[in-house]
Amino acid sequence: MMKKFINKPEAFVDEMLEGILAAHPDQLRNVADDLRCIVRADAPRTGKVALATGGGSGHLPLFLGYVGQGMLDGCAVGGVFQSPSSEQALEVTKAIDGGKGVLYIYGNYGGDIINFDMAAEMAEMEDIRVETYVAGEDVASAPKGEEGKRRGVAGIFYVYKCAGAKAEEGADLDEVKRVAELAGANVRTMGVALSPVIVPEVGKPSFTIGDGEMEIGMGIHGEPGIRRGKLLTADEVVQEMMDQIMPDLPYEKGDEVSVLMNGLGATPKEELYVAYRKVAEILKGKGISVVKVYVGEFATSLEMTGFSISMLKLNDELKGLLMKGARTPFFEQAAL
Amino acid sequence: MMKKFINKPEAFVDEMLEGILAAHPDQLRNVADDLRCIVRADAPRTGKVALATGGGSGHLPLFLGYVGQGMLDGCAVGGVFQSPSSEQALEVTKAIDGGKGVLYIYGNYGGDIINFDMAAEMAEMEDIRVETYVAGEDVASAPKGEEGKRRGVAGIFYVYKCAGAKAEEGADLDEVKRVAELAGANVRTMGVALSPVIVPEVGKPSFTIGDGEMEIGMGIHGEPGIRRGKLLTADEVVQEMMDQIMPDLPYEKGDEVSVLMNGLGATPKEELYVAYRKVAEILKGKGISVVKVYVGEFATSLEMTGFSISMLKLNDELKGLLMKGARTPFFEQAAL
Amino acid sequence: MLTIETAKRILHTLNETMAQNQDRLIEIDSAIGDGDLGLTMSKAFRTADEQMADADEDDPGMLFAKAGMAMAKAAPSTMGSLVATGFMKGGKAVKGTPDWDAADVATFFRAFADGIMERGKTRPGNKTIVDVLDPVATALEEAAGRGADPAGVAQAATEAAARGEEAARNMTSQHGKAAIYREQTVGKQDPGAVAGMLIIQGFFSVF
Amino acid sequence: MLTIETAKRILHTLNETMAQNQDRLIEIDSAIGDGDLGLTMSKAFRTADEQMADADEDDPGMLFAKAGMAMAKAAPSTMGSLVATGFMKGGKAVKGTPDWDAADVATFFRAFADGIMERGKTRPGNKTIVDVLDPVATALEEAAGRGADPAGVAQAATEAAARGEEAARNMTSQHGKAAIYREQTVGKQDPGAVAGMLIIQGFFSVF
Ligand SMILES: Nc1ncnc2c1ncn2[C@@H]1O[C@H](COP(=O)(O)OP(=O)(O)O)[C@@H](O)[C@H]1O
Ligand SMILES: Nc1ncnc2c1ncn2[C@@H]1O[C@H](COP(=O)(O)OP(=O)(O)O)[C@@H](O)[C@H]1O
Ligand SMILES: [Mg+2]
Ligand SMILES: [Mg+2]
Ligand SMILES: [Mg+2]
Ligand SMILES: [Mg+2]
Repeated sequence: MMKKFINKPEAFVDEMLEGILAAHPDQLRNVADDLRCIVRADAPRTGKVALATGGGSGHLPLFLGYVGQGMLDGCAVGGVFQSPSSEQALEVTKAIDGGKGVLYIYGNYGGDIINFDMAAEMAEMEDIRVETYVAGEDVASAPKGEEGKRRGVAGIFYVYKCAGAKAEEGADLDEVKRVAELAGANVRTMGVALSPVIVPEVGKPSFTIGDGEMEIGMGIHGEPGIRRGKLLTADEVVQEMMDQIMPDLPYEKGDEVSVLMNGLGATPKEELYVAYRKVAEILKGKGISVVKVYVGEFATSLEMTGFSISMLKLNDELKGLLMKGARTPFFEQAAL
Repeated sequence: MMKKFINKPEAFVDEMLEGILAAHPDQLRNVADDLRCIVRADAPRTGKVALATGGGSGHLPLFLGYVGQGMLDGCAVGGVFQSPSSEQALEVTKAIDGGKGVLYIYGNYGGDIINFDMAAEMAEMEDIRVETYVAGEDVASAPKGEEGKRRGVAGIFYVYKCAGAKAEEGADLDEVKRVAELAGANVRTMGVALSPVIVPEVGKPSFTIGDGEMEIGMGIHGEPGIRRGKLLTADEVVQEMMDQIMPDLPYEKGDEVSVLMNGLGATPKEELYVAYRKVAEILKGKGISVVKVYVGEFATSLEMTGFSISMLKLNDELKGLLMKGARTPFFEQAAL
Repeated sequence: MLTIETAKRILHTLNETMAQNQDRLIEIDSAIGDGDLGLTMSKAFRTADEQMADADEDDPGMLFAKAGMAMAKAAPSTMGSLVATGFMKGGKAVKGTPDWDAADVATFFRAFADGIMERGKTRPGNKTIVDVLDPVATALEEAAGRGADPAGVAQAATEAAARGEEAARNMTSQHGKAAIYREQTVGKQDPGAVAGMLIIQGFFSVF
Repeated sequence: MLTIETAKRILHTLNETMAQNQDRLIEIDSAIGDGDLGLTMSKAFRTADEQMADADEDDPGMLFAKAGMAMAKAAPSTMGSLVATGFMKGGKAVKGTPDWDAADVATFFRAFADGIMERGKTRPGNKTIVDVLDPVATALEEAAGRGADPAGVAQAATEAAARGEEAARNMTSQHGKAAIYREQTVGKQDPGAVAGMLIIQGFFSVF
């Protein structure tokens, strides 16, 4: 049974965008007469490298929610779990380019890559320099050694944050791309899900998870994970996830990290904090210090029950950029 | 079936608090050797009126989530849907008093009133001046004319925000209380729910809502609402809620308002924006202008599916206070 | 008729009473409230008994007042805090009297009932614990006035409590979670009134 | 053998083919993907047909290129964008030729297949549409080389497509959603390969 506050399922994405534009007209606008081409209200910002992203809907705040001061300049919005079109990505690119080129940052999904690559070629034809960073940090999605095959999930937040801060400082396109790569290379994520989601136009769950079951490593579209089994205690679940995350980079004694506890949609913040308690205990035990903790919804999957843990290993540069202020309709952070 | 990330149900609240304190040690600490007595890390702030709140757990960011710069100074935390004790409220009061007195702001629930009244009396015995504002703005919980009986729900956010900003300006206790009353008198809320919640220690839903059903006006503990019926479209639900909210204050042509679209726990932000689209349309049709829109989770009920709409009618003073900056672990807003 | 030993025996009896009646109170509170009353009452009185059993205290009034403070900390629900208030106010009203007579017991319960009314901002007739405690205080005052012996005092109190609980059934809830159900509460037992009756029965069972 | 009228007829036929095969493609894509392929293919080709039917254009290459652009806009899924790329690259490769011969058709599909391989960063053997299109391009080059007539060209293409689709079944998916299932995809039809075969069948059914 689909229990959602929607009107016509096929109008879901566009009505959501109308709502977002109506709520935040001071921060966002759309271009090319297309609701799905979202840019900062003050775009283009001359003299700043512009950052664009995009991807399917159903993951708020991803992707458009990070368009704003200190983070991104524009976003091409696809249907639920669907890539935006190359033309939409191109329109966003044209609207945000401030003369210093555009960096694409999006998650490692086939459809998105194809469409953004097409957009990049078209943009080059219009003399806009485009570089691309494809984010992928879900350790459950491919083994160590095959990092290039990994899905991009909540950890992309750190890539946006650090690259966005770097661009705001006036760095050139190569520098901003270097920072995106640096952040991306130092972040790892792992998720767990307890319940499926219903895509409005489909009307029924796309997969099932039994009563009392969990799936460790599930992707944000329900991609299969590492292990399905009986729902364990919060501490056991966190331990299992951390056992996968920690050795992958690896994160080691003396490291300084930022942790992102991300709710997938229906999991209460209370539970995210119960889980963080265990993360903190594990990190303390390993001699790893935590600089900044984010707890909330940063990359969701509609009403999925579950959460993910992302960790960014910091060096001085990343730390400095992470602490910079940012202001988008979905994320505000005072400069620290 | 209880699908939650918890350890022992009876440890849920304390483990959550351990997680919160571990995640935000720069912003929060506990006092009196009691995890449930939470205050700003820099409390007491000398020369500033202190604001305290409190109430049951299970509503994050309510209540402790608004402890921070520009909002509250301390919070007494109860069990899930249970009042904190008078002693906890007293300890918080003592820890935050900066010599200019303490204003209690909490929701209109019997157990909370009794315990905060007891705490206020004990505090007066220790020569701390205490004033109280009991927030209640859920139009579904009592008819017009019996406003004093109304439950306090998400609209309390506006009371915290405006009174907190006033206190930050250095106003005295009477002035801060006046602002709390002013904000409270100008806010109205109405909610709708689609699914029940499970209190961890109870282990099963405390009430049921049938497949395909909704309850308009339900409270954040599952208190009965105005009408139960077939789940309507988002536009129809919003229209029905606005038809109750608008005439109650009333909100009229030419008014300036702020709107708070609050998810109750499991409802995706996408749907909140689909709903806001209709709110914006209705307000535009009535000639009411919207100054600042908040969309997200501000007062939840664990994993309840549903949302509430709160509206604050602004005058110059409230508008100025609303636009002031704030920074808590759960809410940041740049000064506008 | 009531010394420090009696007072401790009363707290112990009340602990047992609430433990035995836990499920009954849960059931009654579930019908028009949130069902927690059985748990909060047994927790409140277990804590009071445990903390006061070895208390180095010879003033019954102070013992009851301290028991109230222990309850307030342990069980801060509506009834937990109200009953705690009752013990604190009642105890303070008879402070300094090592061996209470019938008039002292009446003073205790008058202050107990008035304290709850003040704290709960209520009066008799609103379907609460007060509809048991207020007639009990009146009956105790009357029994003390006519010079009743301890057994007579106890009988007057328990009979008044039973009548009060019975009368409360036909009232409409005006406070707390039950008030939401308004008219639907008529004819149903008030959980707080039942708890009040149990307190009176336990208290006077030691005489 | 292929003029602007033929090109429009081809687009119309492909629109019908994809509408008829919508459920079949959904089913095949559901087994190792997300099940949307039937919808995106029918949408892509319906849009192309509708927008090109009355197009004021007499160059078949340009018509196909524009059809590709229309598809890219209407159906930006993996296959929607890849097939769009194929039509754009193929069309541009034969631009300026009002009546195509067999060699032009071969050039079109070579550019079509290469364009998809470049865009998808793939090559034959990875269980994709390319495993149909690459052998089709080779077969067309061979048929053109031996001077086959239109019917012979069509037969060579459709047979190569069927063989390619068949061969793809035994491969392991390396791209997109299906790649997640790796070994489990062996023995199953590749949705993109089936869609590619349908394109070839529809395209050459007009000759
Ligand atoms: N304001 C009040 N004054 C006196 N008694 C009250 C008041 N509100 C509630 N009660 C009593 O408390 C009982 C419910 O207690 P309890 O279950 O602890 O409440 P809650 O679960 O709402 O905290 C009611 O049956 C009633 O007798
Ligand atoms: N990188 C690629 N290169 C070529 N073909 C691909 C590639 N990735 C996927 N495909 C083809 O696309 C088909 C799936 O298309 P589609 O359903 O549109 O994908 P999605 O739903 O993931 O966007 C696959 O069966 C395969 O034939
Ligand atoms: Mg109760
Ligand atoms: Mg209760
Ligand atoms: Mg697919
Ligand atoms: Mg798809």
